[in-house]
Amino acid sequence: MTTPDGTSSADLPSVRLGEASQRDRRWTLASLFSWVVALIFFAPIAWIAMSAFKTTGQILSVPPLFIFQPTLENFTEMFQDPKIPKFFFNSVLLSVGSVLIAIAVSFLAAYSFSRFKPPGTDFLMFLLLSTRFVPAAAFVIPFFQLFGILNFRNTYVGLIIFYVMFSVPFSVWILKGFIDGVSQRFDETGLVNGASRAHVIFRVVLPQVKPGLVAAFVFNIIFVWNEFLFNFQLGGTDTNSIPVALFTALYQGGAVNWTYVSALGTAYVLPLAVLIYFFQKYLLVGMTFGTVRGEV
Amino acid sequence: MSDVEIIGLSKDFGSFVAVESVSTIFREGTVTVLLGPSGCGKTTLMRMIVGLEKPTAGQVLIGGEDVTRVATSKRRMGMVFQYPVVYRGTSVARNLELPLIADKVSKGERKKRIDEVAEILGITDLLQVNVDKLDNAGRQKVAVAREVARKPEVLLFDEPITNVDLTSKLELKRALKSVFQELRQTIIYVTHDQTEAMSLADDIALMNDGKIVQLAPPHVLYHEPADVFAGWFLGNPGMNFLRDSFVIEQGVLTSPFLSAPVRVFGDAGRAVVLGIRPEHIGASVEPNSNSVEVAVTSRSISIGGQALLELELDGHGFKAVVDHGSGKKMTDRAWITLPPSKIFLFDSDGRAIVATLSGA
Amino acid sequence: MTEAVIKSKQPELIQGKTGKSAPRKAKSRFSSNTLWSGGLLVPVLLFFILMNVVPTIWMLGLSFYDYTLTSAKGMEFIGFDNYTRLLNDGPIQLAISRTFLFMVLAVILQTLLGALIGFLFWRADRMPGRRLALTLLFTPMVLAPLSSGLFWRLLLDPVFGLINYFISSLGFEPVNFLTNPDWAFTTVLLVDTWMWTPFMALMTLAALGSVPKAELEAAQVDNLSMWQRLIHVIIPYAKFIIVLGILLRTIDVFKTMDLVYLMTNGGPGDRTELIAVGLYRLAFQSFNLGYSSALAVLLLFIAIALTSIYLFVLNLRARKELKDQS
Amino acid sequence: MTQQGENHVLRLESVTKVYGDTEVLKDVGVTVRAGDFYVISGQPSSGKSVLLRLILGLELPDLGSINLRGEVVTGEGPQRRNIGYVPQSFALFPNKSVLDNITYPMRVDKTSKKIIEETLERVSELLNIRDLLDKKPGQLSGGQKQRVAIARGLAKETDIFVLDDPLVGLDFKLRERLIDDLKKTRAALGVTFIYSTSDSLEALLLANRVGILFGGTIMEEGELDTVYDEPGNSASMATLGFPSVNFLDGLMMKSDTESIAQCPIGSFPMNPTDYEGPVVLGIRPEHIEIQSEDSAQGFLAQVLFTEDVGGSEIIYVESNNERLILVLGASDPQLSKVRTGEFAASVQPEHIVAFDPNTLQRISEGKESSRV
Repeated sequence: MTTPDGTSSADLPSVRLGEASQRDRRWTLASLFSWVVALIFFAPIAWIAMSAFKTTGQILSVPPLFIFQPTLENFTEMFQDPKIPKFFFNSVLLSVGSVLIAIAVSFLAAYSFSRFKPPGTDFLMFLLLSTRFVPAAAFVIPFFQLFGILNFRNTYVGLIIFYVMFSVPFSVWILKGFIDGVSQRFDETGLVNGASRAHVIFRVVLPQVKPGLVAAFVFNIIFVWNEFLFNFQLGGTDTNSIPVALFTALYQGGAVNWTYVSALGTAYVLPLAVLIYFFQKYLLVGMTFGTVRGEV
Repeated sequence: MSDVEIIGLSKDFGSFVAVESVSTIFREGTVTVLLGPSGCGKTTLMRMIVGLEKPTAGQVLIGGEDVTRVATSKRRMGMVFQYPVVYRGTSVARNLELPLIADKVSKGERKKRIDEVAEILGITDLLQVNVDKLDNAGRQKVAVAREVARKPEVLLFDEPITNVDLTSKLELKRALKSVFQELRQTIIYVTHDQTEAMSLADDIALMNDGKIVQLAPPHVLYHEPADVFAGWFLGNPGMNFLRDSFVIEQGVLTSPFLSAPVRVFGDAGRAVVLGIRPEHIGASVEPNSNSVEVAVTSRSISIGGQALLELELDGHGFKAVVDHGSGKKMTDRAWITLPPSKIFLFDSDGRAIVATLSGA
Repeated sequence: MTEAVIKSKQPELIQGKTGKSAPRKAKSRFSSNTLWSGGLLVPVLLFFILMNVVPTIWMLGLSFYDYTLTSAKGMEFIGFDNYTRLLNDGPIQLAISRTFLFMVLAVILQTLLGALIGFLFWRADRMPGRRLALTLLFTPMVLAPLSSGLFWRLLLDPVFGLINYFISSLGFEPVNFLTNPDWAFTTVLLVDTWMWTPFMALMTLAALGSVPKAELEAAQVDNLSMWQRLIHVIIPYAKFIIVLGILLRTIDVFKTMDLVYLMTNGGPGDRTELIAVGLYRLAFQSFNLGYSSALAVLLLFIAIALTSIYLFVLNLRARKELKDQS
Repeated sequence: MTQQGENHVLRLESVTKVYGDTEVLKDVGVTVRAGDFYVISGQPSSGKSVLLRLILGLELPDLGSINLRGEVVTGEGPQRRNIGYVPQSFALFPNKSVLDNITYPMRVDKTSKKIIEETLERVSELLNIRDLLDKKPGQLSGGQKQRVAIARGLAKETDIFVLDDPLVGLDFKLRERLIDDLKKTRAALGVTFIYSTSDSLEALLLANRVGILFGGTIMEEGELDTVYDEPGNSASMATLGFPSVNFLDGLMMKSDTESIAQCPIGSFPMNPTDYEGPVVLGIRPEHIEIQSEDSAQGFLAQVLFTEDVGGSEIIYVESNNERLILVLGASDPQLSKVRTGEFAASVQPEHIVAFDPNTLQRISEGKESSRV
């Protein structure tokens, strides 16, 4: 039997209808208001960023200056201080280092939780989540003493280990969610075709949860990047990160050095803003520990 | 007067053309089913009519009035979606009433209409039930009732029984059929299921590749397909197409499929494809005077226990449907007869050729 | 907008129950599965024990001692004395009730405002530069609370701060927001609201995104009023994610420390002393480790209770979704 | 293969699978011969998928044994069984191209490049997906995904393939075409297919042998024709047949010489049986005949609804408060009677099968009538 030529249309890919309307941008009253709201919420940060380009006198001027001659002096001065690159280096090292380890460890655990459901899975998941809901201050004391005993204070190893644990609960939750979303049929297809479990984990499942890995990565980076209390208490001059630098600036020599604060603050906020611009679709997953998914 | 007329209606999604310059009229008081495989553009066409999709080009007219730029909520159309949509957390009656309030229908009239439509759809007992408690079939009935009660000029149905479980499908189909018999509005119904289309439609608009291939009543579509696609799509299994299997010379068609030449009346010179429906092929265990011997390659059971035979002759594979008993006896050979009056001819583009065939 | 998804367990394959008790496994189970399932958990368990179990036990242990770093007395086991002391500690109880007040006000304010903003952005789904606008809106919530605190100290400065400039240009007296006892609490509340309203807006957007498109379209075809759409179409779907957002915010407010610590350090007096700030000051300004550990244990229990509520609601939703599918 | 006279490639004996305190499968026996198109036919959630998972080794049975190609593999994992697999709902790797998806089973097996290329060529030709090889699954339509999934399942150097309800949810016409493809493919490769479906027309069109899965057990197994013509129990008759079979509650009575079955549409002489009491009578839709005008026999039926399925018409009627289904050819002259909304119908006794309502087993059948 000859198949009629015309029937090929049954096989045309389904079109995602949403995409076409995405291109159809236009101004309405709602979009105007939305922009106003967005600008209002951003205004305080914009003001700090503006201040970063002012001299001390301009920052402290009464009334505040909206129009001024911008200067890069604050930044050049800031980076001449050898401590500043060190702070940045520490922030990057601690966040990237610990988050990478945390994600590796969490991915394995999340796979186990998702696929084998070992006894106690729910309880462990619950405990993990609850650790992130305890006020940080509650744990500072035991860590302070424990790190003293282990000689971990003011060492990269100690802080990285701490931040790994800090990042694990969130990563396990989000990755388990993503792995749950990958049908077990994929694992089974691999196994039936003779693949090993390791192959299934790393070659079949891992590539499919890349968005989850990215979400977990971005958000833990933000959390570690922002973490202050433990870095302040457990770290030292060798290992302090930018938030601690900002904090100490507050108490340097009596008065606050506002040019320093705004320049450092701006340099510190910029990566965060860029991250959420590029990873906006993971924002929801991130802010809810992976318990709510969807796009905005 | 609320015919729906579409003129040159098109819709592109990027480089993909979903609907390509379709013009037609859907008559008042007629159930027109848009039938076609998934991706043929039938749903997009319907969504443009109701205004949920903006056409790339073309116009939509209701009762002669151009509504292309009119908002959906102002078009006075009703639509039943594939996914049963009910308004949550409230009773069935309230569900039917909400759009009537929006349409500013008086209280007495609202009650009258709700009772009326509930009666037709057999949901009178459910009126006070919370919709959250209903299953998909029940919810879809509520959705149908809600749209019918609004008495819009045009009623649209987008595959309304697809998401209903198998056992309720029939009941819902029956309910729709009885509703359609009551209504005098313009009804447009989208489906990919030929059975649904054949059972519910006054007219079927068969779509393929973003175009309407043929618009005709079901039996016309079945008996006079406009092209190979129509012949294949209507029918279960679809029509057999035998390419390069015959010669027409001086009004006489000769073919290894026919024991004797047949006369062709009409302009059949361009014909290259011979079409015949599996159920029209006569097949028997024993040869007779006008049969042709063929090989049986496979046999299975089909609708109503009939035997579905896969046959072969001269390298052409084709199918025939015979009754269960005789089918079982045809294990490797069979003798077939093609009634000339049931043979269709198509040109190289697959278009049907108007010609009459008859035995010598 | 993609429909928001909450992960839920796949429905188990279920058959009619049989009365008979099951015969025990007559085979060697896939022992490799057990090995894998345990083995993959080892690293996480190691970290968990080292960094969670040990500190928690440590904390629990400390809470039974009278131990102040600055005193020469050393450690003394006092049983539950720290806990009985907590029961009578006026300032701590005040801090806890203040935290709850702060929690209620902040959550209400942020939910309402966030819902409004979320709805606005939802309506403006075709606004030009939407992604950039959302980035600007969301930036406050990804800042370290500490830096927000710092930034607001500059903005709220009574002399050269931008806010007081606006206030005085409107003809009012400048306010020393952070040190004025009448203003400090409200100020901290408002700054927290600035930080976290975007979060509730985000949740609202996700919640609205979870409303099936067909339902919204049906309401459009049926010409329902905006109010009817809200009640019968939007809220039935959106409510769960909003509730989750409210719960997350509640838990988070309970943790608030850095922001307040930096802006007011709990002052003036105790006007902004939330419990997490109080705990920190107890531990690192009075160095009363035993007593502060007892308070930490208390907060741990509150956190566990809140987590339970959160997961309970999450499960309700997952179960409801399963039911809807079937 | 080990024993003389048995050429089965797969045999399950008294297999039981328990989840928690639920016996999902109990005492299941399946025998598949080399070259079979073996269809496991059963209602949704009757345990079809679990049975296939046991065959594949993805689950291990709690009791019973599984013999594959003459070897006992009861406790072996899936890696050792060498079975091709087309899972339900595609499970195409979204990050891999169609080509990489199809060749995946062979690459895992470390098949030689030459064979990979040959197999790829063959399956992509068979399933008509040559043009799609460079695409990602996300760019394909449902029907194309289905074909790629089937191609991947077949691209394995083996003789047994398991297909788990691969056509579920597809458009009607698309299924028609894929059914042809599947039959053609199995025949061309000369391999064994084990296939599950809950669609009875699909089972009828594909199978040469069927296993009827009902209530967690295989109620009957055999050649398609045999099971269709002589169903051994009501589950078999219900599962195989489109439109679905009519079941009527009846009463079997016995006199010295004969048995009589009574039901709302009449009394029928049955082949002698010792059974007396309630029975379920099964009548296939094609066996209810529309009477010619003058016949006094039969029962009156009111037409509720008719469906044109293309070439045949399904007629739903009501008679004595019983709903019945009939089927007629679209060109049957009796259709004119259907259009009037009411007609007299009858059933020849030999087309009636009586089942025990409790055990579901066949008790007896109607007597061959001496009709002219």
